[in-house]
Amino acid sequence: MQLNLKTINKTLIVSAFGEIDHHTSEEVRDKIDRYIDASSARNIIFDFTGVSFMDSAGIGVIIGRYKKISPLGGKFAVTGANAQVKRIIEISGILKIARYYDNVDIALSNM
Amino acid sequence: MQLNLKTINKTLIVSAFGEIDHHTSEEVRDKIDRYIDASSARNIIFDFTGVSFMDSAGIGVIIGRYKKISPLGGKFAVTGANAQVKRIIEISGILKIARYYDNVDIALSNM
Amino acid sequence: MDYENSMRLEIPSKSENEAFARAVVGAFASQLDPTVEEISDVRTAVSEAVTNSIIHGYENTHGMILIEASIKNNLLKVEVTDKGKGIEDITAARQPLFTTKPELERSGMGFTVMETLMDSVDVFSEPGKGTRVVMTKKFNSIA
Amino acid sequence: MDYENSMRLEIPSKSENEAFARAVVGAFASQLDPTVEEISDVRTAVSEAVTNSIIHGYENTHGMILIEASIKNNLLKVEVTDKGKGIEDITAARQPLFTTKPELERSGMGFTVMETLMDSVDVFSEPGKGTRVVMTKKFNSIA
Ligand SMILES: Nc1ncnc2c1ncn2[C@@H]1O[C@H](COP(=O)(O)OP(=O)(O)O)[C@@H](O)[C@H]1O
Ligand SMILES: Nc1ncnc2c1ncn2[C@@H]1O[C@H](COP(=O)(O)OP(=O)(O)O)[C@@H](O)[C@H]1O
Repeated sequence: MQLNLKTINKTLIVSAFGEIDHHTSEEVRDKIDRYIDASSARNIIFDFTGVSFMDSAGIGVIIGRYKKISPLGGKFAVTGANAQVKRIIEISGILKIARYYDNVDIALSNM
Repeated sequence: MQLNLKTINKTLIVSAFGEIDHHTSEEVRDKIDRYIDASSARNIIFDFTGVSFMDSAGIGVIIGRYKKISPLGGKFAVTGANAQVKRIIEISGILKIARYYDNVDIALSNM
Repeated sequence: MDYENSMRLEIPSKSENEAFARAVVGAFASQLDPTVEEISDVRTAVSEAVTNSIIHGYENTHGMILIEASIKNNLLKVEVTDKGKGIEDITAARQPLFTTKPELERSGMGFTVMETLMDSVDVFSEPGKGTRVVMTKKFNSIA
Repeated sequence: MDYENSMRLEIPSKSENEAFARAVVGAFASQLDPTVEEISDVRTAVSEAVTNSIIHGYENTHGMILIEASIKNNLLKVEVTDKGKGIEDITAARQPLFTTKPELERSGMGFTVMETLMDSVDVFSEPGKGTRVVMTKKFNSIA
């Protein structure tokens, strides 16, 4: 599971590559949490452009990070999901807590 | 199993697409034989550019067609094999009866 | 014309086999000449059921998972069976957001995902004995 | 660190399952972080063994084929078993160009292909009982 993490204007951009399931989610979670703890990021953008598959384990990761940053008033967005990932995002109801944008640039300008 | 068959200067060019195994080989064989019987082709070029996989069933098809045209003095060539197909061609000893060329144009100019 | 095929796969309950299991059932279902979406739906549902056997059924201990699939004309049936701890209250378990493993950040959406993506989902389970999830999906690509 | 995994697949002896069988073992072997060539070799060898069970073992009648694979560190073992007609003379059968089905345009190169692409090939067979082909291959991609 490859993960790119960077912060722009207090917004953490998480770009994942590959398949997110229970097996790979632990690593994703740990890497993001360590990065959040060490940085001054307030908002999170999950960029799924490089993700070919995600199941409900990915939902758990997203909700978990939401719970971590929302007490600090952070904003939350998801971007770049393919049809399969979008389906999971829709089913999960995550769009009640996060906005969906087509790409990171648009998401950033709405943070 | 998609198969394109055409004749140029009495040379039948067989271009196969997909995977050639026991399951698909029967169709390949039948289509080629019907074409040979109805045409004036003497030589055969097997073009594997579109073939992603072949096992020894494909060898059977090639040898069978060789037996069909060699009594009439026809020439025989194979072209465009990927690494996996080339391996099978080499193991089978088919290069004792057929020449290998990188592409159909070079093969045609040697017929 | 009637077309039938079947497969039966046994794998140990290792999390790296989640990807393998969905790849196998996806490859099996590809005989149905499916759309990309149909295959995605099946792969996702299988991933959920197999993951549940690993996390909830065997609670990350060692056990075997059986994945059976069969095709009859354009109907795919997939069964995922474990001999793990079983489910006390199946009706509660199937509720969206219900999870017994919040500490693992499970979202409780597994059954909901399966139900949304497949045409039918039946759950058979007995505490201490194990769980079987039977899912079907009709493929429209071939009539 | 010791790594182990295994799978056990049963499929009916239908020729359309040749492609499925090699896809499954290929997906299983992909855990070994293989090169394209290593995966091709395994897929091809599996295709040969499964095809033999279908054509020679069951002679195109209905039967079940068992495909077992296991990984131990960087060693892959694949076993293909049928309960078909069996082989009278295994040594003769393994000779290049030897085939009992020339009318089907079999080239007699199946075992030779398996032997060339895998590190070891063992054949166990009893006439009337069935055949088991056991193949191993060491993957170099992980040490
Ligand atoms: N194979 C299983 N064995 C035992 N319990 C299970 C199994 N599958 C599901 N469950 C139970 O049903 C609950 C809901 O499952 P699910 O909707 O997939 O959500 P999640 O996996 O996120 O908890 C699980 O938390 C668990 O208690
Ligand atoms: N599973 C099997 N059951 C019965 N006979 C087999 C089996 N596999 C191989 N054989 C015998 O061994 C011979 C050689 O096999 P092989 O080298 O694969 O060549 P081919 O399949 O082209 O005949 C076959 O022709 C057949 O007689």
